[in-house]
Amino acid sequence: MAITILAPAPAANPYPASEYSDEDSEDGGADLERDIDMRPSKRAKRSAKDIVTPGETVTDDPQWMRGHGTYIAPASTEIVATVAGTIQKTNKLLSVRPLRARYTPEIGDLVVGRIVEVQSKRWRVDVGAPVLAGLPLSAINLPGGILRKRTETDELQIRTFFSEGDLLVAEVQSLHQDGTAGLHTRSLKYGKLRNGVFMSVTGTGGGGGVIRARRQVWTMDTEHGGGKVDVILGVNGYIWISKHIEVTTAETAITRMEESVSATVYSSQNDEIAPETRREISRIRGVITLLVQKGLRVDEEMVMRGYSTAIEVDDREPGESNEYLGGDRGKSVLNLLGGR
Amino acid sequence: MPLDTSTYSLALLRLDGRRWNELRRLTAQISTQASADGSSFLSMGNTKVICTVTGPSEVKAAPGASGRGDEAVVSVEISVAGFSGVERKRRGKGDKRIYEMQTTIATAFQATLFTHLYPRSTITISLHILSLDGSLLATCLNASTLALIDAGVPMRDYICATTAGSTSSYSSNDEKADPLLDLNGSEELELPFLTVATCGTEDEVSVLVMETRVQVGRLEGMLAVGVDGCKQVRDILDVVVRARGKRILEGSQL
Amino acid sequence: MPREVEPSLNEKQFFVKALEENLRIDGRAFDQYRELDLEFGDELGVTDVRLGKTRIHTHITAEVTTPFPDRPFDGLFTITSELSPMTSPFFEPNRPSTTEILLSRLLEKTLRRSGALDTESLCLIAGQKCWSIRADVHVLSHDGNLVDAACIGVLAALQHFRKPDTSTEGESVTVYTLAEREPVPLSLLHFPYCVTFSYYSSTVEEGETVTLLDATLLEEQLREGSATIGINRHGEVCQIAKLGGVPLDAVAFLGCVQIALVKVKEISVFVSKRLEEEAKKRDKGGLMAELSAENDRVS
Amino acid sequence: MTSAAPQSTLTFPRETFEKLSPHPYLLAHLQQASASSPPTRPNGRTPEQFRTPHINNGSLTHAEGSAVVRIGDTTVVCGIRGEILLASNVAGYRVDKSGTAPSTKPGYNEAEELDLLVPNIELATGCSPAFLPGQPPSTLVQSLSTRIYSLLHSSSLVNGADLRIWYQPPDLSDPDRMRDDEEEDTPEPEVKAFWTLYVDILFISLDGNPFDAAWAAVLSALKDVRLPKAYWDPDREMILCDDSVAESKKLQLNGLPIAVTALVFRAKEAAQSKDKRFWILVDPDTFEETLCDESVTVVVDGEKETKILGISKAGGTTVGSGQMRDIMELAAKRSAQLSRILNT
Amino acid sequence: MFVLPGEPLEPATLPSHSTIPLKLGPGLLHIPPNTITPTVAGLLRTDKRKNAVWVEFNGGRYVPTTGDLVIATIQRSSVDVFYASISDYTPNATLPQLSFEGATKKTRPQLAFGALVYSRVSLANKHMDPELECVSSSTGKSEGLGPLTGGLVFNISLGMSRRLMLAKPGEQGGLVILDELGEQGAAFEIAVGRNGRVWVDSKSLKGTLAIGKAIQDIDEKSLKVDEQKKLARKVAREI
Amino acid sequence: MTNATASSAILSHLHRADGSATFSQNGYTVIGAVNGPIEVQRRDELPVEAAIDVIVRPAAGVGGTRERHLESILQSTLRQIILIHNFPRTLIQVTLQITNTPEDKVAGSKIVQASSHLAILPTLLQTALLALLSASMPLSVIFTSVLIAAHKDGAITSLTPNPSLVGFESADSVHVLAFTLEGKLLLAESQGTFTLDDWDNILEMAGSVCVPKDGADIEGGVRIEETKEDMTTFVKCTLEAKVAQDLHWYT
Amino acid sequence: MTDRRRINGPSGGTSAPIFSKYLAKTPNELLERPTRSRPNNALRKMFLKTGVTPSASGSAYLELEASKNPKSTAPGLSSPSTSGLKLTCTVHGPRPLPKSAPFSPHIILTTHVKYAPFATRKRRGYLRDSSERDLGVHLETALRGVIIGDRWPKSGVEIIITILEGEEDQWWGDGIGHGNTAAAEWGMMSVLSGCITVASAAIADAGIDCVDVVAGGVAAVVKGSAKGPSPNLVLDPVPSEHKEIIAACIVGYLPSRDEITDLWVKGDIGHGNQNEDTAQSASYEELADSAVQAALGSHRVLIAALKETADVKIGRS
Repeated sequence: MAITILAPAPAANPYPASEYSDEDSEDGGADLERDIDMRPSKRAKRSAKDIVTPGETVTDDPQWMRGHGTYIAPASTEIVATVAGTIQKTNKLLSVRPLRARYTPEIGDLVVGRIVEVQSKRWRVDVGAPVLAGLPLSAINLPGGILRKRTETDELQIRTFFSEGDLLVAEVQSLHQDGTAGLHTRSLKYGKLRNGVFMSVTGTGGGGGVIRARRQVWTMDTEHGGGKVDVILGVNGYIWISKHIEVTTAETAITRMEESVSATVYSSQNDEIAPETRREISRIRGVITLLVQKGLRVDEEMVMRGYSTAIEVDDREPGESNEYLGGDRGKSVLNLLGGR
Repeated sequence: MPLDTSTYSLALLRLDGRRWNELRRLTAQISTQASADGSSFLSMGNTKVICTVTGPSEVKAAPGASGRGDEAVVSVEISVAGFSGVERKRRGKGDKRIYEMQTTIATAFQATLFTHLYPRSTITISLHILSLDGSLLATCLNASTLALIDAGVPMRDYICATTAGSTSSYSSNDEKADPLLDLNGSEELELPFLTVATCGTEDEVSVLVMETRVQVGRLEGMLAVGVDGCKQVRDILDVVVRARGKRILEGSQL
Repeated sequence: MPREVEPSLNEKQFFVKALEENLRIDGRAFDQYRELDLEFGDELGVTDVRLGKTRIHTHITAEVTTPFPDRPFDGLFTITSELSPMTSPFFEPNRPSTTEILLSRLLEKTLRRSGALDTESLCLIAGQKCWSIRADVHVLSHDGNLVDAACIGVLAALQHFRKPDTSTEGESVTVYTLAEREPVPLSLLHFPYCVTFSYYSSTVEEGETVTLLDATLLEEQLREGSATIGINRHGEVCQIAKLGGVPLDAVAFLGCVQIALVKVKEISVFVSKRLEEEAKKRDKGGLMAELSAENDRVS
Repeated sequence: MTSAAPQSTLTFPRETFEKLSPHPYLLAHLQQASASSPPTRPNGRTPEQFRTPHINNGSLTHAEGSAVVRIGDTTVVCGIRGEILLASNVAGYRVDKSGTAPSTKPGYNEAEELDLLVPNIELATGCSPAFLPGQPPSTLVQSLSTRIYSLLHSSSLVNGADLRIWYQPPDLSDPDRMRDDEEEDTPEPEVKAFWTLYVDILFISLDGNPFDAAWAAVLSALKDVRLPKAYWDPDREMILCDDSVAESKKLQLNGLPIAVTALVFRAKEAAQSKDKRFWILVDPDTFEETLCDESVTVVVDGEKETKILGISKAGGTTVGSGQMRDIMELAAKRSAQLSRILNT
Repeated sequence: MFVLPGEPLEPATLPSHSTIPLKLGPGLLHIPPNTITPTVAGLLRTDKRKNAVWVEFNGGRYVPTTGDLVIATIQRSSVDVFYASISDYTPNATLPQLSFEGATKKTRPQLAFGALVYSRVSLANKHMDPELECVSSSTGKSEGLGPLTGGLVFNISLGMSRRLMLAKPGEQGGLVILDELGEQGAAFEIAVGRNGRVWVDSKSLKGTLAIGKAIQDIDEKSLKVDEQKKLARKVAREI
Repeated sequence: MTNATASSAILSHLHRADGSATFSQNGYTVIGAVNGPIEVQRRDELPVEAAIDVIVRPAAGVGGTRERHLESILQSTLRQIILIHNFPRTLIQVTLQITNTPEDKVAGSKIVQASSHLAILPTLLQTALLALLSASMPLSVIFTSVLIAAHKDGAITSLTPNPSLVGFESADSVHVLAFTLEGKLLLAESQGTFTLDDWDNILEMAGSVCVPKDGADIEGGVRIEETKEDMTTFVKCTLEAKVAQDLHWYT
Repeated sequence: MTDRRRINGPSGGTSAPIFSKYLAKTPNELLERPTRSRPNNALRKMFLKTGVTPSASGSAYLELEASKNPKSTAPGLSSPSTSGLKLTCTVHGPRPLPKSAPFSPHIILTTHVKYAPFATRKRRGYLRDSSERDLGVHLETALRGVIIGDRWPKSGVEIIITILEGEEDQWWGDGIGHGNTAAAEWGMMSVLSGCITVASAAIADAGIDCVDVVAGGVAAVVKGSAKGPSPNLVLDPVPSEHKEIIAACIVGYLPSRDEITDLWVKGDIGHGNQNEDTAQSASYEELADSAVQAALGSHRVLIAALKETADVKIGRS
């Protein structure tokens, strides 16, 4: 479903800003010597521009239907927020989008996951959701073509495909009523992950972190002889950045491709990765870390912009290239980003 | 050491210079630990607590916990740092006081969180007590509320807690005993007090714990002050949450 | 450890409907206790409390030990309560369940922290020797409301108990056998009993809360909140424990405290009545013991 | 391995047979008794044949008494440490001699009342794959320790007097007061402290019959105990010891009780029917223990006509008066054999 | 005749039928070649015609037996079976989701945690967890089996269950309460499980409670017929 | 307190247990509960028979090694009479709570590690049996047990069944014996000093206390309890009463 | 605090006997104190025997003779005398891990070291204390690399060492009166080295494939005695023989591959410390090297012992 982020407006603030935006309360600390009698007036009906917090009445107008992040107080028509976040109105549906929350799977999501348990006919995968996702043996490409029927032997050697700790990229195929997601990797885009680094930016929200975008996966050319690098932004906030491996150009004939699914697809062996590539990979990782720290959106555009800025900053400095993006370098990168 | 309450009756000021209905300095931060789903650092006076929330996520439920799994189970772990008190002492896992606090916090939130949205999962609240100076349970409850909001777990309303005491010990039956708000460590040692937590702005009492003897007549006053204190706490926490939200919204736009 | 049995759907639904019709499954009024019965064992300091089908056996014992270094003038008073598989296979020895821990905590707070037993009177030689009074609470049958029942059991047992007489000269303490000297009662400062309230809200529509006293096991399994109030008949509240659960209006809660006071007065009367009866029964034995003690002294 | 496995019944090697169906395996061995050859157990012994014991004393430096006992593949080390318990630290300790004092009641056992003997068995030493470290003491261990504990006391093997540490206060009453004092009273000697013996029994290797081995080790270690002379130093107000061997003394043990354990092995079908086919196997090994329910342990003291110091039989109904007599005879033999070794 | 476990039974006490082999009922153990001893304390009963002998006793824990009707509680459900508890702290019995009247792959009953089902034990042996069915394998009809909605379950002794399920409780079991209630015109539904559970439903909660309690009282206080009648009248009046 | 040696028993009085019994004798009172066959934990599951779990809980203080020892004695005894092969992979749980011990007129004796475990053993055994019968647990046979104290007086050894506490503590040797219904010796625990001949006498006396002289008058449950009554008859009467109560309706 | 699973001593608490003689401020050392009679580079006599526990898959027993003072009139009493080192080790496995355990591609090695209550002058408790756990960890690191783990997936092996008699940390006469009761745990070094050697033997006895036979060795720098005042380097030090130990080093060593699996140095040599004899004070390298020398020494004994048992086995079959 389409998500429209409303333009921000300063939250109504009962106290002088100076009191909580001073040094010793960097990220959102409040620090108050307050006169006891001073009371915030009970907030009246709020405009959608503001942040609502749990227990706060969003509206008592019966025309609205309650959506996520709200509930209707007993014996009333009041719709009350259950999370801290921004109000969101789609038609007559009124919901509150949390500032920050765990990933909730939706069908079609591209996710990066980690195998945590191997069962006889399926794997259980951590995708950062409230419950583990399931990947049935029947939902993966078996060596020797998809059309092949899965056999007892496959079940016996299930660990040869995925075993504990393996990382994979997959798509959410189904959702059970209890919230369990069913995954599949029946496409060349999906499968086991090698040749790269994993990072998790889960729990970010309110527009920050990974968001459902046009493209979650792309290949980028890197500077300093890094060569091509693949970036996979799992909708669930798990991210995989890896050296790009040339496959005979895709799209041409998927079917033939998939027949030629070989055991190598399930190999856990890394290929040779040049130091340059490694450096650029970690530079991209650094960029994303920066974005997340600042609560920024993480999508293709931001990453690319961030990366080029990082390169800029790096080139400005004399001497051997350095992918480290902490401290001042980080700041300057962000400034440049903000400058645009 | 007997606490000299005589000075109070004169100046109507407590040892730490507060008036009867004053909270101690309450400071709080959210999202202090990036790795956790939700986290907070909260201090009421010199009682300081770090809270991190993990989940809702699928983990092995503790034995005995009703494993029916049609709703999320709230589990709480409290660890008291050896250096938190005046003299260093280790609190083992077996400490029943701690266990009681854990159950209290767990059941309090079990009742106010929308746990039925997360079947078969567990919400783990871990509290690390860095410094101890009274109102421990209250501080833990407040910290948990913030961390849970930070984790985006739906709840009916804030659970806010504070302590309330009475200036005269149970033995002396004088009528002009005043209630006190938010006791510090030394006051807790001397005076009868209770810990009260309310859910929301109405006087809905979610937690009420008292471990000292007090005349039944004095209870009402203490409770009233406590409940009022919870309201004050709620306003402060609310500001913290909004401030955080504002920052995030600003941040995500470029 | 097998999982504890949970009430069936039908029981839940029926129970809720019943509440709406002001009905309890066992037909009691909401604020009515089950039949309370208190018996004493052959030994001193042994009580057997029956509250409906809940049955608790309490056993007091005394031993001479060394006091804690940080409290040299106080004797020791410990209450242990362990639920055995006798009550339900769900309870395993040496693996305390939540029920158990909360039970012992509540007893601890109501009886020990509130100073019901005068521990200073247990001191024999400061910092060296003192009495250690120990109350073992055995739950024989668990049909709800263990706390209230256990509290009655322990308090009654403490009043029933007699500890051996002692004499101290200098550093040496002499503990006299029951034959030598008539044992002496413990000194109790006040008698706090517990009253436990169970709350049900979401079951009843429109949020108002139903309050039950002396809940059975089934009612406990279905409740959404509870509060235990420890209070003595002089209206001194010794302990309140509303450990989470459904929120409850503050004023309504104060109401509960008043009810508790009434109930506790009833309980106190009952217990002292039974103690008197018991005392009469024992009187003969007591006399004889005294006589024999006399003889010992002359001889 | 003297007896050949009955080829008739089994077509696969004896080891496999043993693993697959242990009960018939043992049965097969015992059944092939003939006039010429008595029945033999898989371990090559006859049912009433014991394993030869080896005992070695005083090998441990830090123990007042110690012994290593090896019976077949069961090896036990027992170390006894003496520590001092001050009378003032005994909570309920009573000095008065009045006729009603607890100490005067019949059957009063000071060592027992004051816990002066503290035996503990440790099996979690890797002595057998069944007991690995890390877990709390198993029920078996606790049960064994208790049996040792109660046997130590019920046999009153250790003389309580040996454990007392006396102090004779100097006579301070000045001479001139003496004469108007009718009975001139030298102050009575008082007990200032007691020796407490920590008896720790470690199994190095376990192949059945732990109790007999453990008890033999305890006995042998007790015989080996040598306590230094201890006295009350009024100036320092503490108990001191003298390190001269001459001053030190050994314990006076009452008798030399020997524990003998036997198992009853019954033919399977006998379990159901009232069939009487059974064998009594003395000094069993682990393999046999897994196959027998009923066990009998007797403790006898062989000097002159054999005294019995304990019987414990449980787990079956086979052994009655008659069988008990047989076992007693065997026990008497064993006791003679062991005491010979112990006394050398 | 009263017997204790292990007591020898004189052959005289056993029925001796020329043709039919001797049938051993519950509470007896046959030790080859020809010893029969009781295994529980109870009354030794014989049936000359069927040449059967058994021990009549009450109490203890229900042990599933094929063909018994029981009231089970659904614990959880997997792909195609429910897991239901017949008695507390024992392994769950399996109840195929398709063994309900008219159940198909498409239309299978949805039973939540804690739902009650009136079912028949279709398989029981000491080496396997029991299996249940809510439909007659022969007729395919439910025959009164299936989910029990509303009402309330009451725990009673196994003996009481047996009495309630006798063909003619009146004569054989000295149990008249139900008939009496019927005569008094009390309308109610009742389902008796061999596993010591009885389910009662009636128009009013009060009624349900009253009837359930009545049955429990008769069991616990072991009321005689006339007392039962009195009780029945009282209950009927309440309803 | 009055006539402490007389035995008394109550059956099936705990509502949640499958079977229960309270048994008093010699001033000892034990409450027993039986649950089973129930689900057993993986680690102590037995493939072809029921696991039997006996728990003994002292009246005062936490159980120690002594209780564990008592438990293992009871366990190995009950295994013999319960038809464990009828319930493979299950658990039969026997919990025994000691509620009363004879009043020790001599104070100051220890609570923990109280000396001999024998005094209480017969009461525990008997309670366990009654609880099992109350639970209608299938048994191959029943047993009865007795405590006997032997006092040596020169050449003569005097035997007292069910001695008082003083009698017990002053005895030269004490013996617990249990016999099956057929009079077979099921359990024997003896402490102290004695001879084989003593033991034979003890065996004989114990037999007479536990099992009626000749199996013939086993019907004799009807006659009301006298002091000279043997244990078997006691058990029989107790059970007969219960069964009559349970099956009062039976025609 | 009573342990309900064991038989407990008097609740009043007991204390180890104190010997009047040694309360005197200057203990008569010349008579009592054991002295090192061996040359610095000589090891104590080591007795090593495998197969002491038939019920285990592998086992071994190791003993180092106690050092007596030649002049001392051997005090027959236990308490005032110094002990040697007595260790037993059993190996159980490799055997399948319990069902509950998570999947493991290689063998899981667990080590467990425990002092017997009577193993040291101060009576030991029944629960493992920190030093015992330390020993366990060190032993584990010393052995992990030696066993070829991936031959046994999903299986585990337990190595259990019981210390019947432990090395002393100092001459006990020094302990009393002089107040310096808290001497560094020098004894632990020899104990650990012993553990490694005996475990190695037991593993070999169990027939578990290893890359090489690991052996333990200790060396120490000790304060100069009456004769040579300079601190000198000794192999296989016996703490009670030296008034002061400056530093000690223990290694687990694989001779055939010249690799060290575990290295642990205690104490401070301090380069250029204020001692009159900076020149001679050994360097850490030297210390480690001599520890390796010691290891080589015990390796020889180890091999000999294994050969012996091997021959016996062959002889049997």
